[in-house]
Amino acid sequence: MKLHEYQAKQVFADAGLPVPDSKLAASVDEVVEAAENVGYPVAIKAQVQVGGRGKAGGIELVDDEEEAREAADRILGMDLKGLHVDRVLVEAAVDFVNELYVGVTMDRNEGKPVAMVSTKGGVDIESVAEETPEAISRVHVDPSFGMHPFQARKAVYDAGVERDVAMDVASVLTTLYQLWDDKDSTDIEVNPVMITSDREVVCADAVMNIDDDALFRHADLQEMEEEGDSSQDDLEAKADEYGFDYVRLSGNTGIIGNGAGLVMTTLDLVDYYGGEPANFLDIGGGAKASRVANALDMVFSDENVDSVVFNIFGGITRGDEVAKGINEALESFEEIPKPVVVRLAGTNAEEGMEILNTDLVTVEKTLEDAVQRAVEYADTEADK
Amino acid sequence: MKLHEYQAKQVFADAGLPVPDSKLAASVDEVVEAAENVGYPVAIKAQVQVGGRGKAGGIELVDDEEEAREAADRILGMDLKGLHVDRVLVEAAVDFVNELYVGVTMDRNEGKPVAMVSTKGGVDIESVAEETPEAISRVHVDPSFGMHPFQARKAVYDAGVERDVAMDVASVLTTLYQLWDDKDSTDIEVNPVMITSDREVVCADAVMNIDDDALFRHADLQEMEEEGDSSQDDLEAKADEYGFDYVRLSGNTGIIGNGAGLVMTTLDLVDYYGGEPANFLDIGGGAKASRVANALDMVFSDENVDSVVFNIFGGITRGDEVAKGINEALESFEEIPKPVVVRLAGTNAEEGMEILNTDLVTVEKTLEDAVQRAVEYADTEADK
Amino acid sequence: MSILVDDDTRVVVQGITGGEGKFHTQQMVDYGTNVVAGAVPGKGGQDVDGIPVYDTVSQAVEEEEADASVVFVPPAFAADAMFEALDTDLDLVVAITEGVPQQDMARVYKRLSETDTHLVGPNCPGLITPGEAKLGILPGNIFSSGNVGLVSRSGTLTYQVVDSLTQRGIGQTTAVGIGGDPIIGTDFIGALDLFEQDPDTDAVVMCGEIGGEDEEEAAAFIGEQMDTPVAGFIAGRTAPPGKRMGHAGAIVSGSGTGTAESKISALQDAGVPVGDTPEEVADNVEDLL
Amino acid sequence: MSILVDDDTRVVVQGITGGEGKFHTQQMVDYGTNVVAGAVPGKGGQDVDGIPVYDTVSQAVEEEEADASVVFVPPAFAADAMFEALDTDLDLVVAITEGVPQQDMARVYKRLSETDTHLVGPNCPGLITPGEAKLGILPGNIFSSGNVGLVSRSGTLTYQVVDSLTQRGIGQTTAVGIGGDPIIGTDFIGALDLFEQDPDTDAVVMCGEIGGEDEEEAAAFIGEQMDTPVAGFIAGRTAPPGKRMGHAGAIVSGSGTGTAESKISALQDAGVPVGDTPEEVADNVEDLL
Repeated sequence: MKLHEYQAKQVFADAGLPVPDSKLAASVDEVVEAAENVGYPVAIKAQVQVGGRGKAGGIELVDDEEEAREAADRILGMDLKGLHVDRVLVEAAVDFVNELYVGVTMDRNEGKPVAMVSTKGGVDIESVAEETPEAISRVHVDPSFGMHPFQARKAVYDAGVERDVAMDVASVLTTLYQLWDDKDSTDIEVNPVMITSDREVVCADAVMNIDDDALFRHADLQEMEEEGDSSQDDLEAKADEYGFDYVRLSGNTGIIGNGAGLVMTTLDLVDYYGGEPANFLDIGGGAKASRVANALDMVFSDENVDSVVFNIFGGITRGDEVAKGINEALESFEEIPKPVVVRLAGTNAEEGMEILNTDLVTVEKTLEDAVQRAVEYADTEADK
Repeated sequence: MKLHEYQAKQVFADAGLPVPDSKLAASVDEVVEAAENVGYPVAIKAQVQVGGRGKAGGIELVDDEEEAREAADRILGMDLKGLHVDRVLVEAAVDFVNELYVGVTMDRNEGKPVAMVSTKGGVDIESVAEETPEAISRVHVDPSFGMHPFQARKAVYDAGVERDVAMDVASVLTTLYQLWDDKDSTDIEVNPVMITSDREVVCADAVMNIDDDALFRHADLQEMEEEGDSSQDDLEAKADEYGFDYVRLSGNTGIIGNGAGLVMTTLDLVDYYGGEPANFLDIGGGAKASRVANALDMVFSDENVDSVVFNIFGGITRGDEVAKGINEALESFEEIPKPVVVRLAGTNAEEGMEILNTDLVTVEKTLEDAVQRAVEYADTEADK
Repeated sequence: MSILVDDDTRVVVQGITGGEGKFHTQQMVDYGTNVVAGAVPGKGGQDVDGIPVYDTVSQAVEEEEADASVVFVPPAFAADAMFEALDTDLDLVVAITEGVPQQDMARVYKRLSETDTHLVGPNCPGLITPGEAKLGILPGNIFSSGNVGLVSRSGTLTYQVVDSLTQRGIGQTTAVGIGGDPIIGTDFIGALDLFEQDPDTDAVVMCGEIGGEDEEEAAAFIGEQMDTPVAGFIAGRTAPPGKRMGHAGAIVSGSGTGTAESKISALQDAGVPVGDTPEEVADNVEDLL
Repeated sequence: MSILVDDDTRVVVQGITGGEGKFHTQQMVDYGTNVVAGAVPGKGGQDVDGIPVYDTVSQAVEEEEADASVVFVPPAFAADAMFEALDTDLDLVVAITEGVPQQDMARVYKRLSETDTHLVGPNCPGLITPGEAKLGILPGNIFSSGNVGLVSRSGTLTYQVVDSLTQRGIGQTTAVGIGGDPIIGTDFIGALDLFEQDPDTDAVVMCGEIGGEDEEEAAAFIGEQMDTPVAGFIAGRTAPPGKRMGHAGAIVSGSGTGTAESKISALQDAGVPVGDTPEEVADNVEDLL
């Protein structure tokens, strides 16, 4: 789960981090009211979850009401990298002389959180990491101890943060680590942390991702998730509702399978045999008939899809349940929307084959054959 | 710092531990009022910090007002192992069928906290530890991780706590550990944890000691310390005020020195040469003249003292400061109350010797001589 | 021979009284696994199909001399179950549970480094030594005893590859599903090292996927320290950068490492043939033997 | 020869700009100790009497190749300072600070077990190799170079015993004040082991006190693993049970161990003569040499 900037800022403010005054607004009038409350100049920032909002025109700095109206009118309702902007954050502009990067993430190779500080803030940190890795100081934290105060200082001093603000930046990092830890965050970062001309330290942006597997212990964040979902794509919203791991892609061969590795392999084979995957959809382990039916419903909802390959290797997932689900879903149609190729193997695959209504689907015995057949169908359908 | 029972019970209640209803009372009328509030039967418990209050008559169970008045009248104002009882806790009596022991302390040999549970609660746990050590289950906790839930369960199941109350007892232990950790406790224990006939778990007693070195980060506990000091002995109160490590003993040779090991050695030598130490008083490292004067004042305040040996080996403590302090203290008397023997060595000992007013004290060059002389003086004085 | 588990392995099942725990215990027993105890707080003294249940893992270990555990405990309690297992002197802990919070696992991982125990998982199908024992949820019937070791980050992909092997008459010493989570116990190198030391393993199949740098590190290990030949497979060649696909691990960061290309070329540089399809992997194994 | 410190030891002082830190740094330098750096957050770039100050210990270690640190940091920050020191690859950390909270030390102690660093203290006078270097607050002038090692839980008691030795012309290889707190780094056994390995130490004086079981354990170590003779002293024979005397350590629990009797008889059983007075200890050392 990725928090919106306005949500993350709220979490930050509650933790005592220095964030600029701000207000959420959903209309031009609300923007003007918020701007007056906060005090000009303000930044008007589109609340959609994509990187590079600024470059894409989703952030504007305005000095007065006229400019605010103009900017609000332009940003509200705009399409930002495929997402609809329906809310903006109106935030007091910060008069800064310096921009830093401060963040905490999980280093999966070390199995430990890592805190990072760089004086090259305000720009894409991935580019900094690639071009001048030495410009980012990194401190690994032992999760059994948590971050020691000296580690925050070390990260800050090693990054070369100026001494007069170093302890304040270390304090921001300490709090960020605490939030990362308390909120089961996977990544938390502020880019930029601004140093003002008065040598104040301000968190001007706020990125906070939460471990979905840990959401069960954070009622407050669950609420935020529900409230923040407005700008999600329809199919993704549906996948969330059904509880699928789903990614929409640009091709026309729909793919359903069990287990991330096997589904990815199916995608790879579609590509290998000259097709183009329309999606990644993992129904997970031990799926019952209804879940299988939901998966078919999802894939058929994608208008790009010209054929579907259903690849199940049963472990805890049982072939008979899968077959039942396929029958259920397809029998509800007067006409099958798109051709479906099924390959069942593993637990209860034979039982599944006996149940499966082979009038409605094409059955293949091997994964390779099933994928080739689906690609073939997709080509034929696309030519129609 | 040792919390009074009523203070520890408050801390427990705030942490959500199950404690009986109770009220503090300082007069017979208050006891009766409290008992009515809490509901009979109640236990009336003297709030003094000694072990074995019950056996010494400091706890009484009463069923009605008449009994309550009688008990309150007897207990309030009584002398309990040398301490004056001026407050009692009036607490709802618990109808129990079983008594357990649950505690957390620091195992200094392991450098780790250890949680302990025993089904032999309600009696002196030290005796249990000596006679049937297997009746106490012990689980060491890694302080970097804190106590894992499984460790609380393990301690409880290994102790043989009945299964129907085991998880509740484990939960008490988990909370006790959390308090131990949060409050910088050195020892926390409940003896007994009572199991009622309804299979409820109740913390019937509460012992909680706090690390004096960590009090600086616990404003709430500092307040309790000030409020709870009423039943302290006069000399100990004075020592607290001066910030000395002081223990009053039963002999007549007063002892002042710097450093616990050296002071203990001085005590041992007094004993070795046939005398009896009147006290342990460590002025600590780097003491200034005024602190030295205070130490002399303390020892003279003890009417058992017949002579004083002042033994300083200077490291950070400077002999000249010590000499100044001794002069200051003794010059304020018209007549020196008791003979004082001084031995100065180490840093600035020679300078000290030059300053020291040898009309007022006896100087010895070695520790052994100084102690022997002080014992001799004490004997002479005692014979007077 | 085999790695990690065999006929003699004495298994305690943590969470044996739960739905999954009960079902898969039965499956494991049916396969021939020596399940000697269960451990569920508060359920001590009961039994599940004749298997005695204890309140704590340490009691189960003491009373039944268990040397391995399988964890079927809900995600919220899985880390505690792993800590409990690691607190005894078990040789092996297999955590099946999916959805263990990442920070819980980071703490478990630290604890693991203080012990000599092998942890497999979490979020893994477990491991199997065909004909001897399986610890986990793998479908036993597709495996056959033989001389090829298998290590994989993905469950069902493992089955796919094993199926291809078995159908060609190539059996397995041991197959280990190490799990696809960002933080796991035994990783590729850990499993490869064990296979290298196993005299009966003549070749190893390693199934990786995009995300992280484990496959790259494993490639270096294979190149420098293994004599046993390895055949590779990498899932996720077509995954677009920045998209998360199922496994928390299966995310491509967009930088140099972690991509399928990076992993495949690292393996190829280490002399590992990487198949384009599961069938091609089986072909490569045939060639290596 | 000596243990832990000598002429080559390169010292960083944590808290060098504080009152105590500054004063004792001067004393250490005057004694001939090679103090190469100070470390104080926010004071990097300054110097104290020509000694360069860094913001972090790691910078001091990198820039000045320090291999030991002395901690003069107030109690509230002392544990963090120790963690910082333990995070570099120093050979030795000496924590002088008195009054470090017990729970802080328990955490430091855990961290210490993960490193190869020797920690001496906290709440200790430090250590000295006469004529070469002193790290801490011991009065240098009472020590003299020689062939007797000394380890003690108490500061001033150490001085007392050393004074007796020096006045008889018995010099010291190294004297270590390990501190009297309940949880300390190097304990008696740690120091005794180092003395046993030091070819120039011909005898060792061990000054213990009541409380804990360190002396009993040390006695067992001496009996089983030491060839170098040891002379002992135990303070607190007359301490009444249950009373706390100064050091957090100096408390007698009343049970079997921890009492002066228990410690003295354990040492005597290991062949260690235990003196009744400091002078008798010096007599015993003379006999042992």
